[in-house]
Amino acid sequence: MKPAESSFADRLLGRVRLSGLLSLAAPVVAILFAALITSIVLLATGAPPLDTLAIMGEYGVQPRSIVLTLNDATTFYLAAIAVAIGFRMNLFNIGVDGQYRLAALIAAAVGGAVVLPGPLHIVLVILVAMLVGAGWASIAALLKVKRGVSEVISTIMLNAVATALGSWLLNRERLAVEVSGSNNIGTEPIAESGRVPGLALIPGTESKVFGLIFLAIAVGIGYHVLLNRTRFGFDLRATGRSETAAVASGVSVKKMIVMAMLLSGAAAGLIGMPQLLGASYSYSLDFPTGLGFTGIAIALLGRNHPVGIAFGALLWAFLGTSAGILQLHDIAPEIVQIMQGTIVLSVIIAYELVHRYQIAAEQRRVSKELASGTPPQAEGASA
Amino acid sequence: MTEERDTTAEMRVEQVERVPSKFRFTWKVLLLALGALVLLLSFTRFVTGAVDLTSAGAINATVALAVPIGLAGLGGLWSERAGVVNIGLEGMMILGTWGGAWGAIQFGSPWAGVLVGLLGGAFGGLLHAVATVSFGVDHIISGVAINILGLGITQFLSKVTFAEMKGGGDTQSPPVPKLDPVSIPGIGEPLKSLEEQRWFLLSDLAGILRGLTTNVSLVTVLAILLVPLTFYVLWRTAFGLRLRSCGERPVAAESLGVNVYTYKYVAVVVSGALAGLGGAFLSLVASSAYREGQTAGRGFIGLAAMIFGNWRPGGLAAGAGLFGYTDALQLRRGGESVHALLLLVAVLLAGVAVYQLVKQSRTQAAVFTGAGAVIVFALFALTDSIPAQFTSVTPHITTLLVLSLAAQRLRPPAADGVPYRKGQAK
Amino acid sequence: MEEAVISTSTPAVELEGITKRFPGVVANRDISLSVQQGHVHAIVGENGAGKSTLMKILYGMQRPDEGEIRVNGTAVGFRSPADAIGVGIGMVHQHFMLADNLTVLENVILGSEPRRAGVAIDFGTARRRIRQISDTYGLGIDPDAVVEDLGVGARQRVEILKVLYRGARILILDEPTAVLVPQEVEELFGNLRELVREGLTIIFISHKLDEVLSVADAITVIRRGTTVASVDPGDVTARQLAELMVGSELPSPETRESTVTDVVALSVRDLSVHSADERCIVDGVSFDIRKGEVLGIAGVEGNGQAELVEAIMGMRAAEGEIRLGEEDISAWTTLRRREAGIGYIPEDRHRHGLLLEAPLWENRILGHQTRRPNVKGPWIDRAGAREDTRRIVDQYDVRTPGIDVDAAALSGGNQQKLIVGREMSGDPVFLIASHPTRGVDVGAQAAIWDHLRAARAAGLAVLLISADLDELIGLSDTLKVILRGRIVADVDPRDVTPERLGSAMTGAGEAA
Amino acid sequence: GGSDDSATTASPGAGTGSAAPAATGPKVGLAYDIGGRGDQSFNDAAAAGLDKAKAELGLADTKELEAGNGETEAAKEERLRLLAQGGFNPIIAVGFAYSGPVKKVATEFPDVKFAIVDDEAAQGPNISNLVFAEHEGSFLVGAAAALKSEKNHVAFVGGVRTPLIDKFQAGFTAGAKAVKPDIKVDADYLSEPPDFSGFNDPAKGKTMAEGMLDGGADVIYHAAGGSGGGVFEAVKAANAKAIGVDSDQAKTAAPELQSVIMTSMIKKVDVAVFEFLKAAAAGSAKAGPTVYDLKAGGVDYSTTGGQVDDIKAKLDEYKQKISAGEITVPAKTS
Ligand SMILES: Nc1ncnc2c1ncn2[C@@H]1O[C@H](COP(=O)(O)OP(=O)(O)OP(=O)(O)O)[C@@H](O)[C@H]1O
Ligand SMILES: Nc1ncnc2c1ncn2[C@@H]1O[C@H](COP(=O)(O)OP(=O)(O)OP(=O)(O)O)[C@@H](O)[C@H]1O
Ligand SMILES: [Mg+2]
Ligand SMILES: [Mg+2]
Repeated sequence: MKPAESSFADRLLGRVRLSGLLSLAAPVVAILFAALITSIVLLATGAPPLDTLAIMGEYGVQPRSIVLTLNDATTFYLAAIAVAIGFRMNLFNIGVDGQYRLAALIAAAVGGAVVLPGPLHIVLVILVAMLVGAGWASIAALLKVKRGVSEVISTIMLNAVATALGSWLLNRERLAVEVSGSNNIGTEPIAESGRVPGLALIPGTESKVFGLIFLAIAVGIGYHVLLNRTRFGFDLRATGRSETAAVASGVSVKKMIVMAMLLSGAAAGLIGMPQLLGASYSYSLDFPTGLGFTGIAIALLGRNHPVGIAFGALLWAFLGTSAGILQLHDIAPEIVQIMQGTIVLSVIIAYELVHRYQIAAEQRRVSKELASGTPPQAEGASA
Repeated sequence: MTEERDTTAEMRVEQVERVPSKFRFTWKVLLLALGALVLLLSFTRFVTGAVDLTSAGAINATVALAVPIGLAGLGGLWSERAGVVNIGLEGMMILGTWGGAWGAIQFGSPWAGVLVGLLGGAFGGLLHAVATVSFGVDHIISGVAINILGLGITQFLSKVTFAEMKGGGDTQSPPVPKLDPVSIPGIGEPLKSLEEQRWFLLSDLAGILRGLTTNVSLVTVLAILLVPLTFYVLWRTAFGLRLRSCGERPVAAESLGVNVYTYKYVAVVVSGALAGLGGAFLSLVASSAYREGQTAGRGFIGLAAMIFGNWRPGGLAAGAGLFGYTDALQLRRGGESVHALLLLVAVLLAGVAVYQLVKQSRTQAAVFTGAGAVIVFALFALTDSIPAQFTSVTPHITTLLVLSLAAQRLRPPAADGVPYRKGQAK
Repeated sequence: MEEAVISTSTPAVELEGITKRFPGVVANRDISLSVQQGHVHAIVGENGAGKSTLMKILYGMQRPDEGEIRVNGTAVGFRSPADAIGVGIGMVHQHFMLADNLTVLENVILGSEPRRAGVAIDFGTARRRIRQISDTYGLGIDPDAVVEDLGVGARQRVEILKVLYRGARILILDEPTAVLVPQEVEELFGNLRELVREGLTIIFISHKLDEVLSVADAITVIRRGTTVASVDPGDVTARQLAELMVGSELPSPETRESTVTDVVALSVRDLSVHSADERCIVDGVSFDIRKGEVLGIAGVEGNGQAELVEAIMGMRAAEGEIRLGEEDISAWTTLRRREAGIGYIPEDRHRHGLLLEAPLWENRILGHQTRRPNVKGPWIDRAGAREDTRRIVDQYDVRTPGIDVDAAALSGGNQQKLIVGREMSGDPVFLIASHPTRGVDVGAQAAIWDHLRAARAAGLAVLLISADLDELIGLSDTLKVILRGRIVADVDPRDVTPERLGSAMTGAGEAA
Repeated sequence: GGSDDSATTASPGAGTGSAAPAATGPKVGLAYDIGGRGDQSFNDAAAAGLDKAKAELGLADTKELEAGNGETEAAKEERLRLLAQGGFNPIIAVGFAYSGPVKKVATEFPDVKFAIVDDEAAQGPNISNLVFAEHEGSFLVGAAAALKSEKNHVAFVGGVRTPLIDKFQAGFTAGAKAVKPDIKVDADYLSEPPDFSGFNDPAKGKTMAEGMLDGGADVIYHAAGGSGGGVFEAVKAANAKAIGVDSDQAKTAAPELQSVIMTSMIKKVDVAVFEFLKAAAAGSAKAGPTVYDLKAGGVDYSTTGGQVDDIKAKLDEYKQKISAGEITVPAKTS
């Protein structure tokens, strides 16, 4: 029998039931710790830590920065959800990166090639992106269920293949059009009808929040409902928790692998949409890259929980945005990356420490009850 | 319905049975396989005229490209054999590239660079060990964090070191002192003339031999020696047995008085050091300066090579070699060589199809594989070259192809990635 | 045991005032125990009484919160098992402590490797010593076998070999017989007697009280973490011992009147299962189970029982025909079979029965995720599932603080009761019960038997597989013996003894 | 849209520090693409132009900001905005990726002068486009390669397959073929976009160059940024010849490699930047494209080391013909 490594997977999957103040303690401790490490690095290079953090904070709350943060967070959120769907089933989809790039490219080309009435045009582009993302992910899924190829390897390899395919497609003879005088190359810009107007949500700036922020919110809700309220989600989580038990309960694991991978890929397809339909309108060489990997970090930071991921995405985006101001003050913006890495590590360490503290507290409680003569419970009655 | 039931059942067989293949990989089998491979390459080279398939240059480049991947893979092997998943190899490798260049410049010696690179990677490993072993943090989270940190730290350090040096900048170091490559004396020239005869098999052998014996860096030799050394240490020593037992069943090790934490720590730090060495190789041997982004995902590829090699040193060396070889071919004369590889793949697929039909009586599989062979052959016959964009992914596609052909019997250490805490045994 | 060595003055092991707390539970409370040299000292107690914890403390794997340990008269403070091994203590754990992927040799020498030049393992010496010990005690162990390929009996012997290899003088055996058939148990006891004759001291834990009585020189009873009695095996009966343990009567698995009807619920014809390497694991098995009938399958573990069950559940590819009532279900998915009314109490509850990291109410859904009250259409019906989980907890006496705790937090017995309750609530027409009471204490065992009997009386057809031959004989209406994947004998449970059944299972004797 | 008044005071003594004491000139902002100062490529060239301006024009203040990996256009816009709000004027954006952002931000700050390097798609009354005829310069070094090749076989290593690098390849091939129509020209790229690692992977540059050398090429031209170092190493080991790019690499490359660089295709980003700053300081910055082609001296070949002295006449003749429009160099390979 395998020893029951009980609560740990819990903590990984973000299902820790930390109570009351303690649940707040973990992230606060973590952020303080990350700030401490960052301060040490800053001090070592002669930059005043408090001032630096103050600069970042001050800049971060300006209306325009808030818009930037929200927009980046929208994209990050979708990326993290795409990754998290796989994680919940113990599928490590490193291929989100390739999936969204290919999806954005093809969706952009389709969007640029047609003109449809407003909402229809947008829906078409988004559908194409989801289909392409899911289609690309399905290769890894099929390789896994048919040939037993680990999705870790296959998605790493498929990312590279997606790059090659994208490069081949993004060519004048195929999906790309030339912009005269530009050294860039991209797809035909999507017509007005296919664009999603920004929202003037934040007062005090002209910058607009991506209209598709609502798509991200909807995806988050959908993710939550699908996983926690549906049979399908139950099967998916069951498979993630114990494949053998899932099989015995009648779940077809292969089907679940394919479904989860397809869903993850479809969600990956959405990653590029806010940018494409809300800002770039065309997929070109400077379309943002590497979001799949950012998604992994944020999914882990948010412990695969839709709300946790939202916080993770906002924090990540905030740090990224405020990196911009640091350069203006001659502080190396790389410090932000060090901060991000430290936060990921320390958040999870803090959770662990808080958890251990709880156990110790529980133990003390039992001892005390014992001393005061309360009859002990025979069965393990830990709450 | 029937279909679905079948697949579920198959899945179970794969999951539950996990029969250790009784097929033993002996020296004889290995040599036979290598011989067959050379013969096949030689045949393909002879038919297509793609001389680079077995040229000394390609083999030499193969080794150079395979070494950093292999070292990262070895790093992964050490760590995962002790039960700690190491997705932070890329970050540790990045620390190695920076450390390699900085050490070499600072102390004026490439060997000092190798050492500092090693230490840089080991530092990343230590961080990973602290997080995963002492704090019980999930291995993947920690690994991801280390990848981010590795990049951030080196960027930052470059800014405060290399940027100040002449010829350096924020994103690159000045040129580093180099190690001169070595050759086995006296055999290069004769082999070269033999190779140039373009005789079937003989010239190919000469090319391969020359590629392996001339113009090789001592660090490369060291890296290659690390493969058998790793095997020896992990499979033939008491230390190695204990280390592996921590990856298979840590509670069993604990119950016999093995200090699991210590072994995990050692394994993960060594893992980082090996990845760091791979990084140092990149900045010191494969090129002559540190550049930001120099690792270009090799840490991940190393991880893939390790899985490919079934968590064994020989297998991972084969994986790294395959990747290095195909990468060398596509980089050197992509259009021609990769096109020739199509023929090789067609022959290989046909062989597999025959094997499936005759030895395994899997008619359906054989038909599929056979059809694949025909398609690849048609592709070979009907085209002159591969679109340039696609040659760059030859190694990746080859890896996928090999993995999907080889019946999957991959078996990670049983407790790989499972957090362990002392005294939790039931 | 008659020929017990007369104890010398100092006890081999003395535990005094040992207390150990876990979060929410006091596993050991002020336990004292004295074990004489050369004795087989049995420790008995309900599940969760704290036996294993006490032994782990003695072996240095857990540190006591309070109390003192003396070995051969000297006080010791173990920081790790290495210290305990150092003073000659060896332990065979309740759950196997073996790495499946490693060879027997590697598992045995781990931590005490013979070396050449201080580094390299001296495989030759190791192999020789293992063979030698194996031969001396008749363990029949091949040092180069991979543990994964071994059956449970062989694994148990490897565990003992591990201890002997380290030259232990004090052996702790935590439920070593739980997975063994009578013949294997007999062999093991033979080995133990051999060891005692050589002056070793053995501490032995078991739930099988007749075994305890037959092998022990002294018995200590633990209840709820404290020692409640120390008795002489000559002075008590199994029944009295059980009462000491739980304060209740020893239940019996016997089924009196037959409820067998003549309606066939499940019919299996020529069922064969092949392994990946083409070996035939289940070989042309045929049988019928009627409504109200319990069909028992007896067999040494690893003779195809597990595969047979998995084939019937549709978890494993198989040839042959399986009919449930009128329907041929051979091609159905596991899910469809379950929906058609097959219940499944799996042999390994942790692997196949539970999501350990999910709350009880989600575990209630498992295997029934297409049926009311768990779901409404594609939606999970949380309220319904929770409500029904409460019902199961009440009805099946699952001892738990609530239905929101993770299944992992329950003791094994309570986990098993939850599974039984769940599988019974799908209104099954046919139930597979694989080792339904394995590792479960006497109280829970009786409850599970009662449930099985009640369901049988209500017309349920049951396929029962168990290593506990008393249970098998007592509950079954019909008994079949499986050997190397084939049904080799039909046995009448009314006039067979465990011993005769045991020899039929090993292929040694001919049963009725 | 704001203007100079919302300026937050930039910290004094900023970074590289303004050398000229006469802090009377303008405050200049420079926004780099990924890599930034010290990339020994075109970012560095822009930095050199800025440094020269600092020394000669007495700039009040300078600020250099750098792009992050895989960032969005919005981030680039914000960078430009921060500079504009900080009172920097003029502002130079280095790299075509700034095309959209410059266009957008320039309309928000009509009083600020912007320049963008390598792009003429972003046009506006306050935008100067500093573009180069890389293909013309590449033509010259292509011709030089053909003239120097003994095996009638030359090669081109591109960093990443983008339209910009394609321009280099097109010019190089045309130049070589102009000299010897039957010459063999190999060309390949190290990575495919959006994987830009091809600009930073000397190990792969070396391997590719070795393959080309083994295949018979004896002169190799690279447009592969940081991977070029690997190309030079391979060329040195094979005793062949290399051609540098962007700056005079016979001066900037690692000392032991300088000797293999027979010439470099110089793209005078520094000159363009300096000239723009000078004009801006004088209030005469011209909006719209300024094409730095051969005729304008914006691209050229270098003669450091004297290895092309013997063919200089021939090359200058081509230069002459291109400048006069007698030869039109293709800017694309296909
Ligand atoms: N590592 C642990 N952490 C928390 N509680 C534990 C731990 N180990 C045991 N316990 C608790 O201590 C009590 C005693 O457990 P122990 O394993 O000693 O029982 P046992 O007498 O061996 O039972 P069984 O007969 O089932 O093996 C149990 O109630 C269990 O809940
Ligand atoms: N690693 C652990 N972490 C926390 N609690 C644990 C752990 N291991 C065991 N426990 C506790 O042990 C109990 C379950 O363990 P176990 O199954 O050994 O108990 P048991 O009493 O021996 O059960 P059974 O009687 O069925 O054998 C629970 O009360 C659980 O809280
Ligand atoms: Mg137990
Ligand atoms: Mg126990």
